[in-house]
Amino acid sequence: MEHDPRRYRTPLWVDWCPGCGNYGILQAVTETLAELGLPPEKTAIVSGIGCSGKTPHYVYANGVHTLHGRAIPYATGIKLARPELTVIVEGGDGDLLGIGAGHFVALGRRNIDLTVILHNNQVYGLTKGQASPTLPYGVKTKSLPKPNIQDMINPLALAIASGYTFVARSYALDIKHLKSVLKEAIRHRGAAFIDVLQPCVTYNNVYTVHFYRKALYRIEDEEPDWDPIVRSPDEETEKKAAALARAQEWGRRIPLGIFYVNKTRSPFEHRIAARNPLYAEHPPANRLSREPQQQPPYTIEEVMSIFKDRLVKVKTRNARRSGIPSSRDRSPEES
Amino acid sequence: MEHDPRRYRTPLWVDWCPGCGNYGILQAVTETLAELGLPPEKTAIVSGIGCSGKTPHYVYANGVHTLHGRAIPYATGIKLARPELTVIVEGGDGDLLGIGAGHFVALGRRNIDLTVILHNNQVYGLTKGQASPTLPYGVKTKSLPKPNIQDMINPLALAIASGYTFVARSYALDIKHLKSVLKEAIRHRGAAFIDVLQPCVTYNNVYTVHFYRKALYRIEDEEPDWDPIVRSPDEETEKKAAALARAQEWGRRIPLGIFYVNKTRSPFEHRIAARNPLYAEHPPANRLSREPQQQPPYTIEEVMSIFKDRLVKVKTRNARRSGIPSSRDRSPEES
Amino acid sequence: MSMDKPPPPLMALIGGPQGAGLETSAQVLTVAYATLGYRVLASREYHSNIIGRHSYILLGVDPARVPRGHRYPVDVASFMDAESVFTHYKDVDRGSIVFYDSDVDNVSLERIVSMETETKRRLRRELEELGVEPTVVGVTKYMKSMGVEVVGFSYRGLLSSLRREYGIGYAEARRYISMVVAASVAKLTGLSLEELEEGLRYRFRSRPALVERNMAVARRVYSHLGNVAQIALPEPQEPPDHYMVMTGNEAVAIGKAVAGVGLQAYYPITPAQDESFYMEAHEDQTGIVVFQAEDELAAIAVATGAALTGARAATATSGPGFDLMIEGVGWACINEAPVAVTLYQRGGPSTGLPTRGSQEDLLDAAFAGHGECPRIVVASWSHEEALTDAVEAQNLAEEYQIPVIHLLDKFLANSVATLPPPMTTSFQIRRGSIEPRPGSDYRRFALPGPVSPRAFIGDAVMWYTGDEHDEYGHITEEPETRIAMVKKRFAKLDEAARNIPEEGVRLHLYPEDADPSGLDMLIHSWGTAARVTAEAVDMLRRRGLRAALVRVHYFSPYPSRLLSSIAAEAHQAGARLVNVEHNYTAQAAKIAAMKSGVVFDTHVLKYTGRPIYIDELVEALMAIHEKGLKEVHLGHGA
Amino acid sequence: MSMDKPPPPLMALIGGPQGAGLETSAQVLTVAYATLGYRVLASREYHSNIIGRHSYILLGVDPARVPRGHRYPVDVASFMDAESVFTHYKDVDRGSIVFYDSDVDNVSLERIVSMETETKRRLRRELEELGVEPTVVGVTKYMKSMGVEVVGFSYRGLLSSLRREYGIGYAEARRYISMVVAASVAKLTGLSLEELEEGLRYRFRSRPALVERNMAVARRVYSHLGNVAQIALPEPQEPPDHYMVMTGNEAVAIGKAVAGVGLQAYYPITPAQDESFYMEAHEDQTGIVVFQAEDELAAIAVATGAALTGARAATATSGPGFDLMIEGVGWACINEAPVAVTLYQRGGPSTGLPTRGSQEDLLDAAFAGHGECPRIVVASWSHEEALTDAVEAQNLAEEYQIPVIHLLDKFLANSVATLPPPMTTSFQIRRGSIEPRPGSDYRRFALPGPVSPRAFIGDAVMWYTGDEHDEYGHITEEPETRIAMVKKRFAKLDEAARNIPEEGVRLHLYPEDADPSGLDMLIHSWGTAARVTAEAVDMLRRRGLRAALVRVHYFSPYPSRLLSSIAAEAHQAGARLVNVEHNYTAQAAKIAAMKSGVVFDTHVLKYTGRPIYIDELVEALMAIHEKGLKEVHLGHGA
Ligand SMILES: Cc1ncc(C[n+]2csc(CCOP(=O)(O)OP(=O)(O)O)c2C)c(N)n1
Ligand SMILES: Cc1ncc(C[n+]2csc(CCOP(=O)(O)OP(=O)(O)O)c2C)c(N)n1
Ligand code: SF4
Ligand code: SF4
Ligand SMILES: [Mg+2]
Ligand SMILES: [Mg+2]
Repeated sequence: MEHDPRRYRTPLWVDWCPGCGNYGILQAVTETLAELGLPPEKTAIVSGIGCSGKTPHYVYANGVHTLHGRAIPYATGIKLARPELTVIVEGGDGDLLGIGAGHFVALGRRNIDLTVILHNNQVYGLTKGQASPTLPYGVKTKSLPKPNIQDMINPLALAIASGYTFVARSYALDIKHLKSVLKEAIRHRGAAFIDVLQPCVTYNNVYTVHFYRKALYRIEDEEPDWDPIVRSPDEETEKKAAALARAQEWGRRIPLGIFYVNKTRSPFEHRIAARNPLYAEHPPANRLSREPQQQPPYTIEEVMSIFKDRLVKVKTRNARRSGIPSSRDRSPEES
Repeated sequence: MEHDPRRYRTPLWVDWCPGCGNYGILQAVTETLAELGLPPEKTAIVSGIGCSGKTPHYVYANGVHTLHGRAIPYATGIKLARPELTVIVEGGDGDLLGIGAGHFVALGRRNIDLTVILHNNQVYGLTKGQASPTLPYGVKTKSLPKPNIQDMINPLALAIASGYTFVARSYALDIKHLKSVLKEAIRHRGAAFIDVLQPCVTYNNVYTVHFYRKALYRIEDEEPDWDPIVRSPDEETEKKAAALARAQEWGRRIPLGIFYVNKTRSPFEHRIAARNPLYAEHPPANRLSREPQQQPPYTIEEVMSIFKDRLVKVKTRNARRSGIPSSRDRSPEES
Repeated sequence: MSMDKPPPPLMALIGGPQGAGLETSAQVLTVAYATLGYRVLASREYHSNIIGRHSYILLGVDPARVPRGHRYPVDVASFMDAESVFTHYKDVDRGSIVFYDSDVDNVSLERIVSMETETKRRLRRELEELGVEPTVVGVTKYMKSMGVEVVGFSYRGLLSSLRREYGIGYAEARRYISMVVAASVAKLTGLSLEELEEGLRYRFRSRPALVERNMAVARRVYSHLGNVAQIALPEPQEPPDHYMVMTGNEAVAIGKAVAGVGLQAYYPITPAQDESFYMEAHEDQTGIVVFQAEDELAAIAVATGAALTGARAATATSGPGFDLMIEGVGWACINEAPVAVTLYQRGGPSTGLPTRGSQEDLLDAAFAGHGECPRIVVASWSHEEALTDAVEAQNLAEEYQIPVIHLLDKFLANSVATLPPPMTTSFQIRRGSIEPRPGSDYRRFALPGPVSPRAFIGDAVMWYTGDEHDEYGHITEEPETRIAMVKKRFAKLDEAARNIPEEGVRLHLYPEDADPSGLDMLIHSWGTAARVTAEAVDMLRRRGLRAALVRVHYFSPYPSRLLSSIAAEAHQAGARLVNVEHNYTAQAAKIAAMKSGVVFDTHVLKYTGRPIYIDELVEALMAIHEKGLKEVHLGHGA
Repeated sequence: MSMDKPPPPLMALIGGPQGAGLETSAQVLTVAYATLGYRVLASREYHSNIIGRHSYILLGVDPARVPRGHRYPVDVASFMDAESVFTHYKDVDRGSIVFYDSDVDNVSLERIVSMETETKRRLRRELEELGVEPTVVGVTKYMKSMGVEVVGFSYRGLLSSLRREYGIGYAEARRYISMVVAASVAKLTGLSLEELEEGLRYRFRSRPALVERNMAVARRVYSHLGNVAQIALPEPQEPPDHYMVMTGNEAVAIGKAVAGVGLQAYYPITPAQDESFYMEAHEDQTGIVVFQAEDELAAIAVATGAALTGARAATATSGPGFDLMIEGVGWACINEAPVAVTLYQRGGPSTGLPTRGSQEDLLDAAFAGHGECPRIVVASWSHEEALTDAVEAQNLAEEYQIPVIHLLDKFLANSVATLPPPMTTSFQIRRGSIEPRPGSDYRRFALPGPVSPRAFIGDAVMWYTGDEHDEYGHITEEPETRIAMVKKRFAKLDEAARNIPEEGVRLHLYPEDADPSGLDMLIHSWGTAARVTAEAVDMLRRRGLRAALVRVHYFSPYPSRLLSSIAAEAHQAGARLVNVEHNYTAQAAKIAAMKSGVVFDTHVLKYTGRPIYIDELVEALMAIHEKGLKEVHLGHGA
């Protein structure tokens, strides 16, 4: 494995608008993959639909550009079937928190080992700049005919309430910060979420580079002994509350950093393994071999044994009369 | 209008299991409608699919039994089209927080004046007792082959994070408490949410009447000066944090009561009215008359005026040459 | 029994309120018959609620083969409650035996609160027309007057002695009612107590104490029925050593295990859910990951994601869930992802009749989804085929890298049949073209296709997108590539059509050796309706009518050529072309017209959610033959 | 121009990168022509990205009627950049005039980064075969050699003088390129500066300062082109006083306003979204509530909920969104809720070609959804009809209490046409049966139907459920009621079929007075493909081929009777039956076979996402006529 970041870029022309914040996220992602030395074939970038949704095509790793809102379930299937993979979800704010909000919430509940990167530009970029669920009430971007009449979703609060065990915020143009958070997120075993503030130069003239330059600060700069990590279950309530309180801040000042990490909850893959003893060694992707033609995994006897709860031994009246041992002696449960 | 609670029950046989908590919720709802004197024809009960989904059929008021997970959007359409109505959503935990979680979150963002009652029995009742999103990790009800491997969603935290402006919890068998909370919720102008703990006698042998009898307490009993109401915007962060902290409690002790009320955010209907001057007087339901045959709402001149941004006055070369006044004198914007 | 009383030779009906143990009764009986070597088909009708509404099970018992359907009147009926008596009084006739609770004799129709208003209204009208008093005793009298043997038994008497004897409460005692019902049917069909006990020991294999108590109940029933004439069952023919007694849901679950499925993602919905529950219950032995998704949008996505890594992946649902999956089916289609959807049809539209059956989703399965999405559509007609098709669905999905819709219905899903254990040696796992060593220039969608060698995420690097794409999987809008990719995707169906024979695979003629040019009637059908039709064909033939069934098994790739040649031959010979389906719009006939130009313009249709019964079907077909009717709508079944 | 060079008499093409102002150019030109009284059809092709990929617009200008399609070669082409030159060099021919940026002369094909790899590969191959150097200058030389007049203009020169003059930056100066393009086409087609200015003043009516600056640019272009020969446009015929210059999206939006729609719920998706945006922009004047839902599952539910209160309610989407709506369509169906879905077809399957057009969603619109769900399906073929059908969709939805799917496509949605303002006096609002004074025993689903008098939530008490239900809307599973309700719902289509004439409404014959028994060729088509076909029919007739078009307007209720009688007559007279569609599987022909037994077995198909062009269609039809081809796939268009 070379650790050359260019190795993680495909030669495709990137068709985002010049100046788009997505370029920063793309750079941070490819450099992080390189620095972590993640083999491209063991890595999958899964996206929904939107400007952000095109990211996988620009990364030299497995790329799965799915349906609007459904990146998380596709990523779930990939990860559960082949738990050795590093799976990263990239989605827009409309994609993950609008049409995909149900899946976003469900992932929190499961704590699957995925890293979810929110390209948060407060608009539906690809469909020409409508308000997304993260645009605050009363804001009018240049793409809107009138000010937004919906309140904003706070992605961090929603992630914490949903059960994500790693919750952070970074900024598309602060590549160093984004990379460091991203590394932590990928290393974290469980559902990790990063809210990445991403300027959209074409439609969002409110949350601009200029705006963010003034508003952003790092939590640690304000609260030097900030420790978001839950190390034992009894710390959970308090740390969650602190994280939620900090997450409320949105306006003239916007905090960046890691808000909440819970290391006490087991990732879903472990939970499956605990109840499915074959999972660890034979995850779904490896249940069959790569041979084009093969035998079924079970013999007829194995089928009869596995599904013995449906097995009935026949003992006809003739047999009974002729004194052949009653099936009582070999009940299904014993066979 | 008679205020006789029986007036709000239909003569149908209720086909819930004997002992089901839903009977309590049904009683509380019908009595509340009676006590508030809400005219049945001006009231709509909207449900999803599940045992809980059958509620509308038992209430003598408009009943709309919709699709699994979609009660909130149907209720939204009804309310926006006819804002004078009182619209109540009843849904199961699978319905509202599983398949319908995206709509649940979206309603918070909009603060539409709906009252959402969660029939929280921690299982998918109608489909025979699978774990719902509110069943805690590790719990095994009698309907499950193995303990639950998903974490629970905290409905209160999710509602608060999503932006609901009235958030409470009550208990299906404490009809007095439920009625009092329900009245507040209906009176509240904005998105109101009540998590109603509802024993399912058939599938859930963990969260039983017996369990709840011991675990439930009222917030005010523990914290007599509990005041969940945000009366000015600057109280919001603090009250929200307090509500979220209290909402975390789930286990041997479970709080009931009103967790959070925000009176400073305007309901969606007002926001529409603010940008659509015809809304208050001519909401969608009243734009046409009840006449089977009628004229279109606009004359040709009105169409030309409303859509004048697409109007072009023809001025042929002949006309130009013959000196007829140039269309410059009557540009579309002036017409 | 009249000469042409159709097989199966024994038909029993047991009825009672939902949640009162009817399934236990049926299981005990089914296993008892199976242990003796009989083939059984047991089908359940139930309401979409949990407890209290009326429910009933029809059991067909046959010495030679699994019954292909049910018929009325039944030979034996055993009822738990008054509602059952009212509901089924017309399902018995001269020679039938009815067993019921004599304590409810005085219950009137009006007092049955759990009965639907509409049903009550219909029954009130019927009884009035017959001049029958609307009470249980009135109805039993009527039955007797029709030649039915009616036997009462005091359930209350039994219950109070059980409460005394075991020191148990009323609710617990009531659980033994299911045994009363089972024992009554067993006794009336000639099973010895010991033979009945086989069923009980299967049922309560983990709680042997219950066997004893239930046997005590059975003995009470047996002695009460000591003098009643029994219905004699012919000896079973060549029974196997073992049966597997399974529902259609379970047959599919076992098929998926045999096929090597690694992950099943689902969201619960009637009547699909039991398949996933059954898989989940065996997770620790099969290793299959059974994943309960948050909705069906997610279920298909999770399954498809898994498929991209090389897992065999599946999902199962019914109509409403399929609606939500269809965008995902389109994604799988353009991405040539092998994913199999098991679609159990129930009564629609919308929530419709959620616990009743239908064949209403065929056009949906074939054409839903925007854009043009080639897919394979296969419809099973029996439990055995449900299992083999579940295996084949996985094979076809991987061989052609295409979504496969496996159509079943509630009738199959929720009915229990006795099958020989699946001969796994006769199954093959065919994974299609796999790239053994994908290089760094691997092209997932290498042209011209139709099947590009597959590599898996985790073994190589590749791209997938719902957009039209180039060979690598990167988005393109170039017209030339677009044309090539559309053709590549549709060529899969052409190739499948070349490889999968029409005769005997995509299309079945029954009897197999029927000569289309010597027919009075060619009947077109599919799925469980076709299976009942096969039975009807036998009966019509016994009556001298030269009938044959043409059964469509694959709706895509469609057996156009063979169907049109058979139909043309039959038509030319003057045969009537008749279509039998469980829907209102004759969907399979529409596809026949569309895909092979064959017009079946005489229809037997049913859409009440209850199965098509052999007797009503035979009657309809005879009426068509004799009176030239063009359309008959069936309605039997409570 | 050759004798049979088809109308429209003027065809212009303008090309450049997305986001560079091409739509401004087109709007300025369209309004300028319209002001003079010409009819215009302007169609845009663009990629699914925001900025930078190649995009182009075809403008057809006609003195007598709105062009029914576009054709190649174009008469005038004006290009913003080098990519356009490469992309369109084959779209011009002898007699055409090309205007381009002479500063890009040395740009080579390889340097165009925004061009798709596949397209570049194709062009490289083409140029190599022609022996043309792959640079702009090489290509312009080639064009000249073919008899094209090629005029270069230094954009850089213009831009630097603008920057100097106005003290503006490079990016701002570049915005004036759109004016260069507009002015070049205007000048080459004989518009005076003053005439061009009409378009500019419309475009910048709220920013008059921009008009002046743009006119300065126009003057530079005009003077540069002083000597180039112009294409003369015939005088416009009987122009109206006003045109409304609108897209198909806007036509539907205006239609909905005229129909009295009260609420439109939508979720943004190409190419549907502009309809809702346009409605939203006029919300304060119409009072229509335009509601941006969180997804399409919600959009249809919100619209349906609104409909239950008596509002006229609508939604608009394209394929992927329709997939998500289909469960809601089923709910509306069983609840007899009037809801109209405007479905704009784009290239599929899945995300497919999201900004390109198709006719791929017909079978989906007709058959998607589980269970059996009667619906009305109507497909518009022109802007004018898009508007009237939008009104009619609302009327039919309420008259029959049924969901209506209004099918359009991206070609119609995103193209601009000049229409007379809609004569609202010719429209009628028909709300169907309304219960004036619903009592306390009101039955929303009173039998026998098919249309029960409607009351609204807020005026009375009623129940709705997705389950099968009784007359009150309460759940029932009683077979008799089930049968009555299924029949009630389907009787709506029978009634609609009785009331809506086949001739001239559900089906159109073109020319209207064509005699089916005197034809060489009967061509079956629908939607925008049919509109292009009408143009082709005129041309074929001019060439002496007796052709006629049969255009299906309503796919449900289907004009079975009339279609089969016309087809039979034509067939008998020896006419060839040909089908023209913008899809791969000939969907409308499949429906014709299914619903009227008519087999169109010769097909002209296109599925590249680009519109069917008049010239390629005429050529294909001639080839079919002359060589007896059975299937022609069209591929023209960059
Ligand atoms: C089912 C469905 N509905 C709608 C769309 C249209 N659509 C494409 S991208 C998009 C929104 C993109 O917004 P966001 O997720 O914020 O991504 P961004 O473009 O801002 O990165 C929408 C609505 C779609 N592709 N599929
Ligand atoms: C699209 C769809 N998927 C699945 C179902 C099946 N279904 C009906 S009710 C239900 C879950 C009910 O659980 P919950 O919402 O908690 O309600 P409860 O029965 O517990 O009141 C499900 C999965 C459905 N009706 N529609
Ligand atoms: S529209 Fe916005 S988000 Fe999309 S590519 Fe352009 S700048 Fe980026
Ligand atoms: S299954 Fe549970 S929730 Fe449903 S009716 Fe029975 S007790 Fe109530
Ligand atoms: Mg966005
Ligand atoms: Mg529940």
